[in-house]
Amino acid sequence: MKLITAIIKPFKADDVKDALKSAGIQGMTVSEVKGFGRQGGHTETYRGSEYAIDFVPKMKVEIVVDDSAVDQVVEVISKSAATGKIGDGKIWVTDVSRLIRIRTGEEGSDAV
Amino acid sequence: MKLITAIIKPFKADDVKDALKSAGIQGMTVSEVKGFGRQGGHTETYRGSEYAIDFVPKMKVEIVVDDSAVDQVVEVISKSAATGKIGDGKIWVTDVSRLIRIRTGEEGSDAV
Amino acid sequence: MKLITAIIKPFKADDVKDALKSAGIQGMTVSEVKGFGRQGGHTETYRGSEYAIDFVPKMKVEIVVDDSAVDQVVEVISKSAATGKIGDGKIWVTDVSRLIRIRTGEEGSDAV
Amino acid sequence: MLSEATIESVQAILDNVWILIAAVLVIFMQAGFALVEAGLTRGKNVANIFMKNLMDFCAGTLLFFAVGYAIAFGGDMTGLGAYLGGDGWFLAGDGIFTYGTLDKFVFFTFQAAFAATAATIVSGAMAERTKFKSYLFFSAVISAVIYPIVVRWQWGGGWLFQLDTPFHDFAGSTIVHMTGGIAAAVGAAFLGPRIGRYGADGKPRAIPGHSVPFAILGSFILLVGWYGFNAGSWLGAGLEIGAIATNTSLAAAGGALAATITTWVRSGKPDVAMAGNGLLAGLVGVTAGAWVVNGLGAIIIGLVAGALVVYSVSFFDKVKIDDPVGAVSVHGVCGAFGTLAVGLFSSIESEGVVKKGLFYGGGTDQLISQIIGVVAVAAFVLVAASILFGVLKATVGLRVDQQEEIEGLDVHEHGFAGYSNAD
Amino acid sequence: MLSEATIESVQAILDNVWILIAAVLVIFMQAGFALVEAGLTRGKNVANIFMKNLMDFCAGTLLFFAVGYAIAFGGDMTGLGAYLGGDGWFLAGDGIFTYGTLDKFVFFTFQAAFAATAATIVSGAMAERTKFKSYLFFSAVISAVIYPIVVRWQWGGGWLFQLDTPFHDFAGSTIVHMTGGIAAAVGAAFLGPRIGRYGADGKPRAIPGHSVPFAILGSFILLVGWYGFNAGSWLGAGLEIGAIATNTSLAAAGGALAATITTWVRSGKPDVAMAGNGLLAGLVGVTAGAWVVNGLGAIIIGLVAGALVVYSVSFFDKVKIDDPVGAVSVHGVCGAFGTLAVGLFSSIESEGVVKKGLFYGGGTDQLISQIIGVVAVAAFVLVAASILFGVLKATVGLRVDQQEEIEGLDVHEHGFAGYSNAD
Amino acid sequence: MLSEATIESVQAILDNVWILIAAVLVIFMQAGFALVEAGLTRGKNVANIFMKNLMDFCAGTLLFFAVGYAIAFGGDMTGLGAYLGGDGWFLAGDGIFTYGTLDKFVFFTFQAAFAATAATIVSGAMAERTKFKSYLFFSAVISAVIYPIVVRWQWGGGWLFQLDTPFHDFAGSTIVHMTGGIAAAVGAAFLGPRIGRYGADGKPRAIPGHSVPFAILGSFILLVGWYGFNAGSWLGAGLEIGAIATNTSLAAAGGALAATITTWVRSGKPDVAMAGNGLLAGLVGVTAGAWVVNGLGAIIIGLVAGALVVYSVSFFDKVKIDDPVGAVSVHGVCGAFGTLAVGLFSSIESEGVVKKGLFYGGGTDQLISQIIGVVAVAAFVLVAASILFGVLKATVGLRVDQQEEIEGLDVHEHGFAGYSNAD
Ligand SMILES: Nc1ncnc2c1ncn2[C@@H]1O[C@H](COP(=O)(O)OP(=O)(O)O)[C@@H](O)[C@H]1O
Ligand SMILES: Nc1ncnc2c1ncn2[C@@H]1O[C@H](COP(=O)(O)OP(=O)(O)O)[C@@H](O)[C@H]1O
Ligand SMILES: Nc1ncnc2c1ncn2[C@@H]1O[C@H](COP(=O)(O)OP(=O)(O)O)[C@@H](O)[C@H]1O
Repeated sequence: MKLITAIIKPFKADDVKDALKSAGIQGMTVSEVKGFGRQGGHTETYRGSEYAIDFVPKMKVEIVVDDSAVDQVVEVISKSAATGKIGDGKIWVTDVSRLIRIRTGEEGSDAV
Repeated sequence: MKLITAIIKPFKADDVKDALKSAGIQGMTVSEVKGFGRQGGHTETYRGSEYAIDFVPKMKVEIVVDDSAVDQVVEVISKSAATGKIGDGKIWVTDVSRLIRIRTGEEGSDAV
Repeated sequence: MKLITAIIKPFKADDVKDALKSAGIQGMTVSEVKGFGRQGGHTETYRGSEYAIDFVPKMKVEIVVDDSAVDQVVEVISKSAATGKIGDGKIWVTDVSRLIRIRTGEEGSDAV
Repeated sequence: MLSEATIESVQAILDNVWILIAAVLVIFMQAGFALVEAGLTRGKNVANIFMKNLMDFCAGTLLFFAVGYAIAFGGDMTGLGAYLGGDGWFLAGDGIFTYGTLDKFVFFTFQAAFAATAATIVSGAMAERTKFKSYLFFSAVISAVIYPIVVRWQWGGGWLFQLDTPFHDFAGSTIVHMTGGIAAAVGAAFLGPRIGRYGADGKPRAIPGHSVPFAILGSFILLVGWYGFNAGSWLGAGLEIGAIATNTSLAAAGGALAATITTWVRSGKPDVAMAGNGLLAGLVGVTAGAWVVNGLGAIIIGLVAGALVVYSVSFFDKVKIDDPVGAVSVHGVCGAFGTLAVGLFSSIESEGVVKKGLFYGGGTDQLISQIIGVVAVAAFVLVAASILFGVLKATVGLRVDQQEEIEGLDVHEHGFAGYSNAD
Repeated sequence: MLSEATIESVQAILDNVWILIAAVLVIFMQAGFALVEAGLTRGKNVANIFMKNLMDFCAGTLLFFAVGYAIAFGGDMTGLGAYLGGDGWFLAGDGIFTYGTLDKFVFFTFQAAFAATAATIVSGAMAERTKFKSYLFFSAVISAVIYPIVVRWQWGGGWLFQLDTPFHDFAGSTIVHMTGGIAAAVGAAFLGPRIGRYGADGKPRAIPGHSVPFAILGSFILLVGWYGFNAGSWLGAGLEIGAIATNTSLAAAGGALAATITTWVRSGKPDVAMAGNGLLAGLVGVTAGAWVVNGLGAIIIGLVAGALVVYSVSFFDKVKIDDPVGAVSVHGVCGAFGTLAVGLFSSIESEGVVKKGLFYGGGTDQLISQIIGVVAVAAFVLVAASILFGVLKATVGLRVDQQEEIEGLDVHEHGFAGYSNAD
Repeated sequence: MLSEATIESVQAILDNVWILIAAVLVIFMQAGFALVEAGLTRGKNVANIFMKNLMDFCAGTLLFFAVGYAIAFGGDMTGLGAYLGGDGWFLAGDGIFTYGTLDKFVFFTFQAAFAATAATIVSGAMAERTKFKSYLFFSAVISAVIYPIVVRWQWGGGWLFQLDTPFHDFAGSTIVHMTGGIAAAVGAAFLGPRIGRYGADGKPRAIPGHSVPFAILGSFILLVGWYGFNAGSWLGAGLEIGAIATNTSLAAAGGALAATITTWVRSGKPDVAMAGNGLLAGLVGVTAGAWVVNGLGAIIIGLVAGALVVYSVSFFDKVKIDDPVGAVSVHGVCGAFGTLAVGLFSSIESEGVVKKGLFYGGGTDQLISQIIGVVAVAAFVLVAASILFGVLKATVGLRVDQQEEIEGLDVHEHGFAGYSNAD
């Protein structure tokens, strides 16, 4: 099994979710994160003093899938999250040695 | 070493923490996440218009442990997080090639 | 490629970011997490009743890098995040089988 | 001073003290409007919203002082004067108009607070997507020119006051609230809905406000201010303020209750934000008749307004006029309704001021005058606001660009976020 | 109007203006109660809490208008009339009772605001677990029947007023606050503690409120409103309001200070939320004697109340009456204390109104009457509230189900969250 | 009471009612100060900030009652009495001083609210790093001794009042605001800047406040309270309050507008938090001349103060006096400016009270007296505050330790966080 982690633009979250849904993905976990990268941040002025906001809000999407599904899921996310503008984000894939569904104790593919 | 990641119901967080504590786990990292899955969300009505809340609040628990401890920890989490109702969550395990304790620079098991 | 995950003290976040920047790291993702560990929490008194705060605020830093860069990055984080006091945090490293830049579809090192 | 005190001088001072206090209560309403608007919108625009309300007070005060007061109350009421005043710029000259025993500055303070209110009402409907610069310009024009002209027509002794049966709008359901509400509708229409407000299917999608506590706290503050708004509109200290205040309470309570029940029945759950709108709807509704209706009338007006606002909000959602706080429904629709209701529920006959309503044996005279007033003001504001927003859209532009709307007006218009969790 | 003005008419208008302003200040307290309750509870229930307070105002206004006023003040005071009024339903008829020079509508507006307060007090103790429907029903009954009956007994000229040495409760430490506080205790007891409020060991576990700023802002607003509550209870405009206001300030300050010091000594740190409770405790405490005690008495009452509330909160925690905001301690316990304190600290002798207290050479007459009043009201409210809550529990049910309590009342009772960070 | 009513008695009661209401408005300002300070600072210190403001009210009330009033107004004004009063401790004795027709308790309530204000101003500048204990001590001393002495010099009939051309400070630009502002500067200087306020390069780094809505809501509340502050300073009910209120509105509007434009021009965007400061700057500026300037003068004073505050904030940033809320600039700098402006813009000549200003043909007499007053008060407060803070720093210590400052004062000073998202 593989864990696919994607960092995307927050306002794209709904599109990505919908795309994954229609691609048959039945589960995912998302969280709010902050990103630092080429996109850069911006400087704000507060009461006359400047301060730099280096981190931009991003959304992190985590999906555990069967090895067979990885390419398709990566594909789907890339498409649905892309705006073509800098800062679209990254997707990375890591190995998962075990997956358990807490409710049933099922393991592996059955637990997805 | 392994990284055990669990997605659980927020109101179960304390139970899981206590169970892990008494199982001898000395450290963990938790964060608030949102989950999408079989449990499904709900629709809310605001000023006459409906809107769907697809994501339900979940808690993410991350624990790095020695390979030897994995089964026990998974066991403990499964037990303490289970309600038997849909949405109890997942546990997945990934390989950790290195673990360092920042304060001391200790590595591997000593760093846990 | 490798994913380096570091749990650090929040008020050290800026130092770590700056250190990584000057070490040539061009991207990272951070998020607010809560940590449980040796550092322990504290008990607060609210309206006469006590309650234990077991979790302390921490910052999670995630960086995907080429295998070659791992040691240096770990080094940099350890240095910049250390206060010598208990609770400085952990760093762990996991394998990444694929990394994609959404905007361009670039893979691997080019995507960093 | 005491040495030469007379019964009349003491009464006069009492009149002035009371109206000044009422004015302060109305000024407090600015905070209420800001909170309601902020509560029903998203956190990324909260600073912009408070800024707009702050500027409404500034523009309302300075411009109503400079020109608004003169347009509304200055000069004689004949000829063009029936439509437009023109004396007492900058409140200069002691000969300028003031009401009864009121010191001109007390009367001004009270009236200026009303002017700021009219402007602020619009802010809510245009929230989360309007360029600050354009809003500022609009706010200035409405409190300097548009609102004062409407005031002139009745409170300023103009043509609506000069009708055989004068148009009766005691505290401004039409003159203040509907004026603001119509301008709000025009503004929202010119702007178009917020990004994401309507699904691909064209169905409205809710954009929940970021803080119900702000919205209801603001509603409570508006309720408190409204006692100054209505009872202060007696423009003096008299026993009548008791009945006016009671009517205000009853209509407000009726409005909140009706909105609660209506949403409960419609969607299965009592909607808190709507209950707040209902409270305001009841208040707007009773504002025109606060003095002339009796307790029963006030309750009925409140109940109807409270139910009306719920359906009205859904209606404007359907026709794609995106009004984040329901300003058009609360102030526009219920303002018109409340004004017409005077023609039905007026229980007082007062020579040259107001006749009894249809339900109290007064026939249709008052109702007809009410219709004339509502239609005339609505038409004027519709035209004036359309021209104003049209010009703004064609020149400075009304709406912020897409990225700014998505990331929030606070950072882009004002340089930093309204909420920060910086360490 | 000016033409026929007399010294008496001006004084009468002044009386009415002042009491109307005082009424507005008391109405403002609704916002304060909502903020304190919301601040000391969790964010997932914040909308429900504001909704309850809004409904308290609605019920208080409409039902006190319909029946409450008649029960409290209507008809003659002999026979059954000493316990229950029955004239002036809907404030109809001009012959109905009003106080002194006050227009009946002004007197009503002031009294209705008090009725809403009594209901609102209960809301806090029942927070975070009560079915909205049941709360609504309860709120209606207390402001329509229970509270008016208590008012009847003293302010309405009933049997407590008819005692040889009349029971003295100037602005309502017992009549308003203890009434609310006792009902609050009954409600909390019937409901049982919130999930997680007590550990497996049975020890109380704190459930921290989500916003201290809300809690203290609310306390400030209550302080402001309290000047209307106490000084307005003179029910006219006189120089006496100065001393009443000063006593109010001193007791409030003493209460906050004592609570601060007490928590500081007890737990090593000055507890902010408790300091806010202390402020209110001092205010509740001095409400009964606001007119009859002197500055020193007010300070002592405030200090004692402020310390008392800290221990009282811990006591109710121990006996497992889960009162999230401390309403039982602040209003119930300190209300009773403040009323009894009149029997000790009264420094005024006024024929047929009040005697000097024990510490001022007045003997025990007043103290005894105070005890009678406190016990009688406490007993009545205890019984009435128990029946009411008993019936509700047996029928509609008082408490939401477990899942709802865990996920929050906002989403389940009202359809959406009180806070949203939706984009 | 009515029976023996006379025109004078009614007027006297009217005076007292008005001033009591004004006092309540000023007390409400405490909530405004708390909100502004909290909004412009970080969430981890929010409970501490509300606690400080609550304690300011307690200390201000109790200590001004015990000693402050006597120092400010007691005893005769000759000899040492021109600098320090000493009669009427605890307001005891009926012979003690009060103003005109005011009941001593009404006068006290009004004055005590002012004393609390002076203390509260300092809180903002010392926010986020001051030990609660030390703050408490400071707050007690300023409202018990330092502020009353300053009051004595003018309002108490002391030497500044006895100048041939009396120093004129109608409602306290210098006596209240500059006194607070100077003490604030001293406190901030003794404390040193917050951790992270200045970069390694020594350049100021912004520490954004956690809630703009709090900051502006607080500013609105301060605006509302200011009408009591200024118009109440007439210390009676008269027609003059109208012009005073109008000047207050105009200066406030001018101040907010000028600050908005200034920041807009300087940094390309209209700064919301600064606009709020500008509103207050205009209010502080017009406080001294609220009665003697005309509308034009009020607008100019407001505009200048609004621009001044922006540059002043940057100046204090540069000299490393870290004032999180701009209290030194708003109250200190604009307080001094507003006081001097009386010497320029006074348009009224009143024997033994005030002369016309330089721009109104009154020559330099008034201006010179204004300079004397500002310099004398500034010098006195500078010395007194330096001694006080010096002693505190050397003994209890002024500043919390580093870890506490980083983790927040709420948890360390008060035992729990101001915001909690506990389930
Ligand atoms: N090496 C990295 N490790 C982890 N996250 C990264 C890394 N580089 C970028 N990111 C994440 O991806 C986001 C987008 O990257 P950025 O370089 O800004 O634009 P792009 O995705 O177009 O290259 C960043 O905000 C950050 O959250
Ligand atoms: N494939 C997945 N990858 C990552 N997280 C998942 C995945 N499937 C489910 N989850 C997480 O687990 C939670 C529970 O899953 P769900 O399907 O709702 O119920 P159950 O755990 O009983 O199968 C989800 O809310 C989501 O956070
Ligand atoms: N086994 C673990 N797995 C995941 N995170 C851990 C683990 N142990 C500690 N942590 C994280 O590291 C933080 C610091 O650890 P702690 O034991 O408190 O101090 P130290 O880092 O000095 O050993 C914890 O707050 C927690 O967030």
